[in-house]
Amino acid sequence: MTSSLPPFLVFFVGALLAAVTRGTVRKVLLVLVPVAGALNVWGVEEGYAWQLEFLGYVLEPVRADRLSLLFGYLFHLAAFIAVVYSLHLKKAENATVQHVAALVYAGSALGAVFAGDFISLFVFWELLAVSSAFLIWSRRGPGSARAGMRYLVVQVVSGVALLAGALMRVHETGTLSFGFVGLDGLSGWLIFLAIGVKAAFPLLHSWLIDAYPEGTPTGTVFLSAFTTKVAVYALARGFPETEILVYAGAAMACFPIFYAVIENDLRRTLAYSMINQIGFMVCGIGVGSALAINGAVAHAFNDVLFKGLLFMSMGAVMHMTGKTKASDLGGLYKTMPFTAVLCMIGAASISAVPLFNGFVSKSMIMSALIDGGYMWIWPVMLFASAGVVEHAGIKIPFFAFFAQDSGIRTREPPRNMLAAMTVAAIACVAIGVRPGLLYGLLPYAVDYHPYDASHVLTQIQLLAFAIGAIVVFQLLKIYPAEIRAVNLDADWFYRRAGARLVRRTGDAVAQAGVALRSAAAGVARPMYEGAFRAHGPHGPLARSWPAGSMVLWVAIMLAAFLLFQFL
Amino acid sequence: MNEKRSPDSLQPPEAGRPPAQHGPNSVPPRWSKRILLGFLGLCVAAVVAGFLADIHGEHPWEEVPLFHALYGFLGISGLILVSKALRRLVMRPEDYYDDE
Amino acid sequence: MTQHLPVLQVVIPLVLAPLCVLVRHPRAAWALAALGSLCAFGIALDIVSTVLASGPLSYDVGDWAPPWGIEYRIDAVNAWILVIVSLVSTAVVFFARASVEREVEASRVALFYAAYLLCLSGLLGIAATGDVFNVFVFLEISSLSAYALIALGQDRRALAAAFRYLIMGSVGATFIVIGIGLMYATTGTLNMADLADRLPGVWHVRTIKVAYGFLAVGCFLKLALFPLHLWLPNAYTFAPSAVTAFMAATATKVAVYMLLRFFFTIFGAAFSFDVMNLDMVLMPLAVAAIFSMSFVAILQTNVKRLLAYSSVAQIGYMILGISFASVTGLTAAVLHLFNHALMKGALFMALGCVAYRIGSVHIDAMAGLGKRMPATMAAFVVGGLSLVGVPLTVGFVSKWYLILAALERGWWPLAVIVLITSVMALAYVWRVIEAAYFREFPGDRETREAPAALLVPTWALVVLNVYFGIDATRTVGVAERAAEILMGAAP
Amino acid sequence: MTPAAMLVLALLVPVVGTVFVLLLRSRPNAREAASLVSATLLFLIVCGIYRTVSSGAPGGEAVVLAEPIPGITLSLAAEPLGVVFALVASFLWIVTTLYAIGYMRGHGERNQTRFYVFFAYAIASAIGVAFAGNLFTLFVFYEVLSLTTFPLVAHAGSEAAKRAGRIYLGVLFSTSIVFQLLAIAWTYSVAGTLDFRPGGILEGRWTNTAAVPLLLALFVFGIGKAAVMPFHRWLPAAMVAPTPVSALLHAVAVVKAGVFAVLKITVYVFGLDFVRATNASVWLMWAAAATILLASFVALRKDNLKARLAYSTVGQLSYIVLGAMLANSWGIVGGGMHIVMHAFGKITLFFCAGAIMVAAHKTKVSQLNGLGRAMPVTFFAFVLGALCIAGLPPAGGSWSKWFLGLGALEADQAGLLVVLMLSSLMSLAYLMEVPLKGFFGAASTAQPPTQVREAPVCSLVAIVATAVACVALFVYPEPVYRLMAAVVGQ
Repeated sequence: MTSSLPPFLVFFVGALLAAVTRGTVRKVLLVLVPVAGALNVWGVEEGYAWQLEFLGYVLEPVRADRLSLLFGYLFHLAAFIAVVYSLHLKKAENATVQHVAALVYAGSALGAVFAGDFISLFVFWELLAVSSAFLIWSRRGPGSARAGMRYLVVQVVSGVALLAGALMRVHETGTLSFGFVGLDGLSGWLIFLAIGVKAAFPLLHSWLIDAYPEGTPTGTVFLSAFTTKVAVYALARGFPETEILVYAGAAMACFPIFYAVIENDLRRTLAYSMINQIGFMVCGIGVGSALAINGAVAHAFNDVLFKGLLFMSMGAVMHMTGKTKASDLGGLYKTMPFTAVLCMIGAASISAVPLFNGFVSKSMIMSALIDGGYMWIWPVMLFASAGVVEHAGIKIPFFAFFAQDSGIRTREPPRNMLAAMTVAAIACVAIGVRPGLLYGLLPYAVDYHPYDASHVLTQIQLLAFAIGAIVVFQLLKIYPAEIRAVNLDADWFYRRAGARLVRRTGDAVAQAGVALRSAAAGVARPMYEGAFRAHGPHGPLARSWPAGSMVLWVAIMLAAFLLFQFL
Repeated sequence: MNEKRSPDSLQPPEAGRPPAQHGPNSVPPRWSKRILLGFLGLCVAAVVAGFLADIHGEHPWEEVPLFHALYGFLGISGLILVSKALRRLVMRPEDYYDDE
Repeated sequence: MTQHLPVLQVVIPLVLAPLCVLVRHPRAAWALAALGSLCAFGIALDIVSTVLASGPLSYDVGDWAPPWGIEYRIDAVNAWILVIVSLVSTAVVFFARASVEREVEASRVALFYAAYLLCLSGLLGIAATGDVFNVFVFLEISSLSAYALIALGQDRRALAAAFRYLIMGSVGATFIVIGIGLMYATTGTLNMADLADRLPGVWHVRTIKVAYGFLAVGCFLKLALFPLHLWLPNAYTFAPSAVTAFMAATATKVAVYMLLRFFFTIFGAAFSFDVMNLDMVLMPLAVAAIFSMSFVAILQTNVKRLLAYSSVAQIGYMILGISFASVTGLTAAVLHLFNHALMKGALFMALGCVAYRIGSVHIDAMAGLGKRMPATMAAFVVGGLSLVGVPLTVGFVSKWYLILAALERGWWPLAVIVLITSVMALAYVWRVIEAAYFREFPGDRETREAPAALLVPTWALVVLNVYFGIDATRTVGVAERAAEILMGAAP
Repeated sequence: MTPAAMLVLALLVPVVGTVFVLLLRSRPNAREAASLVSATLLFLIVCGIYRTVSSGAPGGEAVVLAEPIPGITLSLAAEPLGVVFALVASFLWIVTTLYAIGYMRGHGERNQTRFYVFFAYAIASAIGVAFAGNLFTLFVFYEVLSLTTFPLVAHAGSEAAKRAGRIYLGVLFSTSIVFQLLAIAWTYSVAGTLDFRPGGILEGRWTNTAAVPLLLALFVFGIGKAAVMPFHRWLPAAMVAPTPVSALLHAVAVVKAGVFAVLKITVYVFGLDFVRATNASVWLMWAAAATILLASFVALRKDNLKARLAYSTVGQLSYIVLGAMLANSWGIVGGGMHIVMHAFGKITLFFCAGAIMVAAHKTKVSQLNGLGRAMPVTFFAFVLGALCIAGLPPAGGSWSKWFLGLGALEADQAGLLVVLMLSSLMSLAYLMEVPLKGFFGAASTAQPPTQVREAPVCSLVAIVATAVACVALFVYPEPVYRLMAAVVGQ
């Protein structure tokens, strides 16, 4: 299939055009880009590769196999939904910057999943970072500016780690090809670290918590779709069956749910939820069996849909009310019923309610855990999936749309937002009802049937009683209240400790410079002054001497010379 | 930013008060009661169905009767309690980072 | 006729000098002086080409064969000095016509040129002669006329300066004659070649060592080696511009030549360095001169005085080159004799142009001159850069050899010192450049470019500065030849 | 035209151009046209030289202009590394002239004729440095470059400008005279020649190689224009100059002449094998690395935009020095490519800083809030420039960093890789703050940015041109790479 364009190119060209067009033309163009891209990538066959010679290397900017193609389809779908969702943007919302950045961002994500070598991967990896930062900055607040900057720096840390790892790898092995990497050697660990940052591994995760809630309502939808999924893809490609991933994934699935319970900002709650979901994927990749990998990528696919849907619904709330905090919201179902329903579809999906798409992929991972013999991880993940119900399944829709009436009366969001959410919701349900749609695309042949009675029933029991616990706690009024506060997380290390360290080091360097200069001056000045006393206009060496003393000097000189010779 | 930009007049009247526990009072009590009852029914149905159907566990713990129901209930209870405790450790005023 | 050239060169100015007094007319006197200089220059060029082509010349005055008669013996070393002196003299004399008219009373102009010719004659004589007593005679001729020239300066302080110069010069000359006397007493000859033959036999005699000491100190005084330079700054500062240019470019150079002649040809490098440890004396003094005087120069505000101190420092470079006691070191020293004459001649003449127009050479008075007197200041800039040792000027060539000589001996700290003092030279030159180009002209005075009569000779030297900086093959060739002769490596 | 004639012509064109600039001084438009024409001509000539060199024709015969000292000639020769530098300098001269027209007029600067004249002289000297056939010639043009840029640095004529000018000349001349000239003389006394030769001229001529590190250090520090700490003060001081000067000279011609000289000396005087065999450069790598980090820290704390860019330049120059000191093919390739990449990135940044000064009269980063919406082109160009400096796609800086990283690994100095990566991060942090404030910062109430327009169109064209070049160099860095690969003989 040589007639295909590189998938990223469609988006980059689209971005260029979006920068120079306005109004309806641009809207049409924006919608056409993912559609055209999808048609293009649909024509790409497995095994297709585009190679070129560059700087003495043979690069492979496009290499298609089942894994990358799956992510390729997914990203087109995600881009389509998110683009439609953001069609309403106006000039005051930095529409041009947002549209252009979003298309570049989506294109870079496509580039990354089709990249066949480390140089190409690095390029798209960094482009992802740079373009996405604009989606945060575009919100134009002091908070978002700083958060965006922190985000960018962390992302670039990931980028330079990848670069360093790639450099070492090419230096050690002479090959640039991006395939299985594994954890042997420093280069492997560096690449692992790079992907880990983007995948929000525990302690490397806080950029996500910090930055996503600061993005624009529309921008965060893009953000939620691409960066972490590229990381999941890269893990699946480079580190399948790496045991440490199982534990990392378990940790990722568990710790955020505690934070999610007490987080007031609903978009931040979703960000925690996101880490929790990625935890499932990472865990699956760590298990590494065909079933597990299938489950992980299927879950990534589904996560893009339902997490996108949830972010979209919260974005709609934010767009209409300007608020995202649980303590500020409530009772919106009265004026935003459609949004509320769509949000609940998303909540059901993420909670893995049967007939919704979360169920069909998450259960694959759970089964794979047992098949893989991770008997102690399975209950942990089970706990985590129950926890999802708590914060994403109940908390999000409940506090935004029901709960205590905040008194806010608003309208449904713009039609394009509703349309986008509807598309996502339909996809969630469609996959939930007909899992074969998704299974057919997975990298390995699927022989898995989620819908057997035992499975469905246990899942319903788990969910129902988990919700029951919440209900009980609510009724007993010991459920933790929504409080306006921030919760310390790993970002403290760079927002507080790191920032102080950099500031102080900078000042220390500057002061050291000054001190050094003044020390040098302290040494030089007395020397200069001494020399000046002797050599200055009135110093003995520059004065006009009377003839007598000159003659005396001559005599001394002669005496000295003779003495010197005779001694 | 948006929070800051919006004038105080848009804040709900409750916002000024110290954070109180939310009551689900945006839904009329009649409806909330019905919903709760419906939910209770679902729980019971799930338990009953669980006994009726042939539940073949993959994990040894699944041999325990009503394992999933218990695990869900206890897990979430624990989750909520631990989170409450976590608050003591990590909660800071909203403007904690504003002096950067 | 051509075999008489060595003596004619000295005699022509000597004869023309009284004529100047007789004609009394300023222009006529100038014409005579110009004639004398041109003749000397022409002869010098002829001599140097002869010497380079066919070896040393010897001329017996009055056909009295040496060692009884006076011999003029010219090899590459003093041929070179003759060229330097007569070249500078020619440039200065053309410069002097306008400059002296401005700075010296009309009634004294003829006397000025008489003294000038005498001085020239004396300097040429020192260089040309092969007889040590004759050296003393010419030294006195040149010195006495120099005192007179300096005393002609406008400023009343010129008299005092000339007086002090007279005392110091006389002390120096006396030391030299004492030294000569002691040598004569020991060896019974005054002919240089003869002395060179006989001295190795009497090395152990104390008298010779004493003679050496007197000669050394006398030469140091005449060449203004630190710390015996104290007469120089005032003499240069207060003398008429033309005189300063002439003296700075020639008098000290000839004194250096005397030193070379006495210590290398007559006593021999082996005696000077192995027995008398001359290098141990010269090197510290040279370093002190370079450093200390460069520093003094940086802090001067009178540019003429600034350059005077710079001259003392530059003499330090030559002495440093000598102290290396190697062919390369001597090459550097001999090169610098010539190169420094070119640069200092050009600089002092440029200052003469400034003095001609604005009457002052104070650094503040020169503010903004870059626009008012562009040609003059451009000349100053090129001369200054040459002084610093910027590549493609003559200054670089001599410094290059000096550094090579230092490295060759492994004395790299001396190379560093040469370089550091170059930066110091840049500092004092730059002060003038900055004042001239980057400060506003005071503006209340109507100031024009200096007349062509001054500019042409100035630029002639400037061009030479650059020419011999771009193509130093010839100068280096001569200097190497001279160095080899002095070290005894070549006849 | 023979290659030799082209070399001489390249040197002459800017100089002859100044004659026309002077003649046309009363007619600004014609005067600027003269500048532009000579710039374009020069670029075409250099392109011609590039074609000869890249076609592999033996252009190695040096043109001897003079022989000041027997055995030491003033000569020109074209080799790939010099072509890289000359191409950059000559191309950016065109762009900068265009920019300067807008800037100098927009800013109402005085003495514009003098400005263009000395600008041309500076370019001529840079070309001389690029095509220097031996160390002596390099030194000569290096010094001429210092000298001809002084009037540009002190252009404003104020006390502050003159003081800065004194620091500028003081540091550059002191280091070059005391260290560099000493090193040259030393080299001559050891090798007996000063010619640049592939493989170097020093190998096999030392009885005791313990002094080689010292000689190399004398060169590295003696080339003050490379601004390795502690001899970097002149560079921030020179920022008093008008922005086009800062842009071309202190981002491209002057500073690059320095690092270019370091590269050239490492390759053609020492020879890479010799440097490696004597371990001469190991501590210098770390001196360069320290400069990279320290300069970045200082830049982080500078509020004045041009000062920030100046310190950024200090750090970036040490990338190239580092590349040279790595003394392997990759390091040299990376260093050479970084000459180009940094040139385009930094000139874009300076252009933007100047545009902001002209259009909005702002000099401090903290004053830029909201300006980006009034000057979107300028600030977007700044983003691209910043990416280029930080070494991020889609800007050319990525590739030079790649090769420098490989070089560091090749030299078994993984620690340097860390330095390079840290520096990337820091440069990103201190540079991105500018567009961030510009685009997304809240506008100050004192001067609504709505009154601000983009800089004059001439300047804007220049800004766009260099910014686009940053991206173009990302997509198509092959010519630069090939030239540099030829330098190291691959």
